[in-house]
Amino acid sequence: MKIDGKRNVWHNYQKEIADDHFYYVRSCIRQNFFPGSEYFFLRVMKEELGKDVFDDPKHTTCTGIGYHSDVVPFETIQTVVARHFALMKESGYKNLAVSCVTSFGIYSEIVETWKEFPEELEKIRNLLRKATGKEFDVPENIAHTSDIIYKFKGEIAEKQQYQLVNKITGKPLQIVEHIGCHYAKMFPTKGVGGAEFPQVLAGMIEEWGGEVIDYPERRHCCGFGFRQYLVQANRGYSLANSKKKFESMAPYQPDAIICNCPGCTMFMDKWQYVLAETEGKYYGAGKHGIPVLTYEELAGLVMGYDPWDLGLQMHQVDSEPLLDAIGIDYDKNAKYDLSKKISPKKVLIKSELD
Amino acid sequence: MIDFGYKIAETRTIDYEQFDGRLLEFVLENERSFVKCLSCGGCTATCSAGNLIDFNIRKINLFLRRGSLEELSKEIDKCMLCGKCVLVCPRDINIRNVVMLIKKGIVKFNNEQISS
Amino acid sequence: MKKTILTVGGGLAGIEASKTLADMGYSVSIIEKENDLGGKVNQWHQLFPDFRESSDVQDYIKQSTGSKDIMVFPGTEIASIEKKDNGFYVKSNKAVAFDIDAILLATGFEIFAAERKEEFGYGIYDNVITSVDLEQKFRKGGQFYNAGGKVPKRIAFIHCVGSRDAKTGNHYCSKVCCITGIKQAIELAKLIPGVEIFCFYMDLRMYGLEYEELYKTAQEKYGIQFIRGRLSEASENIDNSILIKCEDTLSGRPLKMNVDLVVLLVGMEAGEGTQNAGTICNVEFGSQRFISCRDAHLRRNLTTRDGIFTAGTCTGPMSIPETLENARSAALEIHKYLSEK
Amino acid sequence: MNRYLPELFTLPFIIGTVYFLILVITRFVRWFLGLSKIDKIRVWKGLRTRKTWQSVKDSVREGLLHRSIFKVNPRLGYMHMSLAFGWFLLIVIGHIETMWVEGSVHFPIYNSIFHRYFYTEHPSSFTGQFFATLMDFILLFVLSGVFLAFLKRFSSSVFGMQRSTKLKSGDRIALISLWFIFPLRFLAESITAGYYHNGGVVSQSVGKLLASGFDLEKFIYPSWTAYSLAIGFFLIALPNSRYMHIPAEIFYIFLRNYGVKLKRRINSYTNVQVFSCSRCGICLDACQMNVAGIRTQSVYMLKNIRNHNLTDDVLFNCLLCGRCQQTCPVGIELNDLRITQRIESTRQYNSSYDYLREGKIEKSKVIYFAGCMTHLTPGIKESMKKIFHVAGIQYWFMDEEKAPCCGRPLMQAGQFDAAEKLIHNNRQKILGSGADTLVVSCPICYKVFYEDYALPNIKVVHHSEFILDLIEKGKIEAANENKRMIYHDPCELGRGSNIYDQPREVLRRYGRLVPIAEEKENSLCCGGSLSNINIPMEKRDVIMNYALDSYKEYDPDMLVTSCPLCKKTFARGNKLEVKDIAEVVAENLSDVSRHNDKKSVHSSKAQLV
Repeated sequence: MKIDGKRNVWHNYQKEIADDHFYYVRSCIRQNFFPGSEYFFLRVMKEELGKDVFDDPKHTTCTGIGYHSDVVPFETIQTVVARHFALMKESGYKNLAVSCVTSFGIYSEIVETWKEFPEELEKIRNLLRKATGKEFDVPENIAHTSDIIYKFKGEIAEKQQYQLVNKITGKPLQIVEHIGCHYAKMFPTKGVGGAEFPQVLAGMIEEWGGEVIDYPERRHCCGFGFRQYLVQANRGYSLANSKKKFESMAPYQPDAIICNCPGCTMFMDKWQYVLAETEGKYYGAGKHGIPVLTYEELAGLVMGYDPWDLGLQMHQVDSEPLLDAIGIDYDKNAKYDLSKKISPKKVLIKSELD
Repeated sequence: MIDFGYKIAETRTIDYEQFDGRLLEFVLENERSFVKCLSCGGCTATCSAGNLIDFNIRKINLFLRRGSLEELSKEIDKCMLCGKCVLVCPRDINIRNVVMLIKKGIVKFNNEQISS
Repeated sequence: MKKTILTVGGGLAGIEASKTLADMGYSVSIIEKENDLGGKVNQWHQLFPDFRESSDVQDYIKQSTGSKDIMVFPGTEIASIEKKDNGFYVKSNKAVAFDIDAILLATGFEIFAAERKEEFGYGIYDNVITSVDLEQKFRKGGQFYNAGGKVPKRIAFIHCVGSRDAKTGNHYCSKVCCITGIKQAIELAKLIPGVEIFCFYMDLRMYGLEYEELYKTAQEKYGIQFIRGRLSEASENIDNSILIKCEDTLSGRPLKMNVDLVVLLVGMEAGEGTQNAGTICNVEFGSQRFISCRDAHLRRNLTTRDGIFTAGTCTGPMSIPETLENARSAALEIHKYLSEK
Repeated sequence: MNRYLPELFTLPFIIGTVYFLILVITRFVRWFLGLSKIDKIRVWKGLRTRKTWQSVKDSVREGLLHRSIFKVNPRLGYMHMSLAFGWFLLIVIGHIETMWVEGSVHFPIYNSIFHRYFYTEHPSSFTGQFFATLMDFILLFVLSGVFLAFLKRFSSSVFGMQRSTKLKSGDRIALISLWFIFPLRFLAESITAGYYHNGGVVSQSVGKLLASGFDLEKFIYPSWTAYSLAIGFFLIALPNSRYMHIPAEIFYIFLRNYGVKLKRRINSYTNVQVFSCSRCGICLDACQMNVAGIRTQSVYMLKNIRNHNLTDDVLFNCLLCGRCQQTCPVGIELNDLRITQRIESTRQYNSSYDYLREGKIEKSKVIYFAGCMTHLTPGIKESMKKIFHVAGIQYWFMDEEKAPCCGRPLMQAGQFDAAEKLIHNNRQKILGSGADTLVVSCPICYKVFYEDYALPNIKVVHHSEFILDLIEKGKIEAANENKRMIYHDPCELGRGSNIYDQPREVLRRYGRLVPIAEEKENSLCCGGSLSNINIPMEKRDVIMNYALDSYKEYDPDMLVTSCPLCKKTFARGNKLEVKDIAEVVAENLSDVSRHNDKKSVHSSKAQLV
């Protein structure tokens, strides 16, 4: 592997990411399955980086899952998206921060469609006007939340409490990154680092001391595939895709899988359990799986947030082996303690101790 | 083991690393001309069996080269050995011998499997 | 007084045309942006379809430039051009200018930059190389190793890299890559006994005499295998070998295979040199960025501007013999033009 | 010395003879027992008929006189005859002489074999002199054969043969001892004659010559011992050598005359035939594959069968053109033997034609079956259509669109069971049509239709026969173009089906038929034969070019054949204009039929059932 070659590619795919004043749209899957990620993103953006992020209670799902499952027509989803843009206009924001790769794909696809087919844009303006009486502008900047974390990865590194380094061996952790199909495969120029050798997660991992594993099936889909998962009869296809990836990455003995897309996080995580239960196959050391984290959870860990505050107990695959490898100080018994209050950052505790 | 109501899908991908090349090797050792196949399909177009049913020498070549022995043995049985293919082949491949060798190879490797 | 011609580009076409013109009694100046004459042929090892040493052609070219009627200006490019009397006044990037009667553009081609096919991983994976790199490896000689210091057991050739590909903007066929691939595959098979070689192709275009025979020899004698399918993506395995994926289009199924070396058969592009020289000369270009012929059948060496001619691959992909023939025909066209003037 | 006790030196001979008799008789018995029940009954019933007498006659003619070899190669025939018949005479006349001397028939056999050793008095009577001299000359006759055999071994070109067969060790012992038997006998008799002043004219004069240089008494016993040893070795080696062909051939002649038939499996009758091969090598020269450098001829195949090392490469690399069978002096059924071996070799191969459907059947008196190959030579097909049309014959073109293969190519490859499935399908259709005539354009199909299809009341005709019939009945008119034509006999039609004259009869009406050496039974194979599974195309080309070059020497205007495969094969050679007989006929037909009034209509439209 020639890392310079990769850097050359990355160099060609750097996108413009807004600096401040984000209109934040939530992810259906993330807020349900990995709520800690959302909590972390908002907290870090606002409290640690001092950015203006507006979490608008009025916005809805983008209906991307329905769209990709052929139950929501294109006009409908365009109008839903147009409504979000209208809400954004109403609240005075021009930069969109999308927290889901599916949504990010949807927003990108629709904005590109409007560029290529202005008549479609006019049609949607009319539809939205008829339905809600609202007007909208196309956002000036659309960034995925990982783009934003990528942009501020240096600032995060400045506040870093833990390096992505194996505490015992002193070697960088070996981390698999998975960016999700809809992040850059549709529009390579819309992703940091492009579609073939994406940088968005790799950049974070390297910045925080880890090493990225470039395994053969790196590009492959996690297997969600919407219809493939949602129709039970098709679920075997979904599972087979994830398995293909696990088989391919297993020889590299990864310490963790970091995902860009909430859906991918879920499937990379939960299919490991299903594979263990149906085929008796474990891809991590011992009878463990490979811990699967979102990039926000990873950022939270390196910044010293409590793993259970980040919601790692919500994951199917135990994250403890990763926590131990990094050497994070955590309370084993607090994992499922519902009475536990969100703790302040470890760094604060540390400074108190000092 | 838990039954979740679905099973993992088998891959359609030809994994060349899993390739069982014994039969291919056997056929090519005894009828080298088969390496010259261009997949032009002339044989299939003229084939007496191919005009009655889906039977295809080109496909047989592929089954052989991708190690799909089960499909191959089903397929090869359809040949009537009439020899028209040999007359139209632009690369002068001795196709009838290929067919006979595949049949022979299947018997040979099946017998070996049984005895081992 | 002898009439003078300026040849832009000192590759095969430029030199052959200049030599022919000098033999006919003209005085020729060759400007070449590189320091050495000969162009791309200097990089080749053996030539298809007969495995003749490329040095034969290089020697032939060296002899050609010995004429006293040919002046060579290495490291020189054209900077501007003005119409002057019946001819042209051409300034170069150096302190030399030319007062000439006709211009011959022989600016040649550039090799497709394989990095542009990102998914093939050229420049990133150690064991993905181009056909040009392979020629250089052949020229170095010695035992053949891949980047991991291993004698390759299985090698894949990928046809049509940067040719016939809308994704790279090159819709045309580069003509010579198919036969080059087969030539190189045979060379490798000779060099590494027992190596398994696969050529992944879309169409095999064996357009020249003896080419089809060489293709057959590759199959029959060297056991080189051909899979109809275009490489979709290449990835690196933990042991540095390359996992390639394509569709085996004839069986209609995806296929994956680990290989120790991938050779990308890179095509020809109208390079920057052709773009610059052509733009300065104000000639027309075709949709594929090569210089347009005035008449694609009857006047292949004439550009859309009087007095400016072309020779060789600046008008489209050509093999070495075709380039030489095209250059000689350019010389005749120039002769005809200058005699009628 | 009791002359009824054997002398010690005769022991090798006695042991050899006994061993030989036991082995050969055992083998005969086992062969007989190995026959099928029906065949055994055939032999049993035949015993007391003229067939036995015929067999004796044939045995003398072939086993002793080697008439068939004589016909093909007189020098080779003489060699075989002098050895076999000469030796036979030595035994018979020697015995008569001993009977005469003894005046009795009761004496041990070795007395006559070693006659000169036991009866040392000078033959005074004229009869004695006569016997001695006669025996001398017979011995010389045999010796001339030995001499020739010796020459042949070292240079087969003496016999005008291209090559001789190769030997294995059992053969070598037998051959060497055979070479020695007669020279040693001559030496022993000469020494004895020299010492006792007896013997015939020749042995006595040689004996006298020897007596002048040596003390002959010392050599008498050793020389007779050597002679006895040579016979003993020969007889012991014989059953395990090629010379087993002598008894085997005689056994084969009897079985053949009694009507025993080859089955589709290896049994004792195939063994009898295999062992009957004398390895004379005549089949080697008959085989066209020589020109392509292929060494898989019948004699090698038979040797491989005997040695149990027959490979598929040898077995399947044969055109089954039948040229070897035509010339085999022993009359071994070489083609059928090879097919039997192919059946055994492919017995485990699978085949499945479940996809065959009954398909369309049309009612018609005449069926035309073009054959697979004919579809690649549309000229033949179109010519036949035109001939049918002009002759006003309604017919059903059975395989016009699609039909299974006739099955013969599978049979040639040994897969009879597979072929049976195709035959069944086609047969149903033929019978269903209610036809009385089946016209076939491809000789390969033709042979299987009449041999294996069991089509009662249906006349199977090759199109050349059919055309001749039409001409003779005046349904079509011939037009002589006066061109020089060579007719190429397709193997399956000529040697395979004995149709030599009908096509020639037809062609004589269209041009001048050039007589050639390579015609009828001696016709060449085009090289395209489907029976050869192994042969590479470039070797087929060598054979095809060899045939074409032979024909070109006669400088014909065109080469006419009556087989689509021959036509297609020769066309590839591109050296002569090649036409099928149907094309020659159709080209000379005017489309306006004399039978216009009858309105000939293609039955597929008119009589669809």
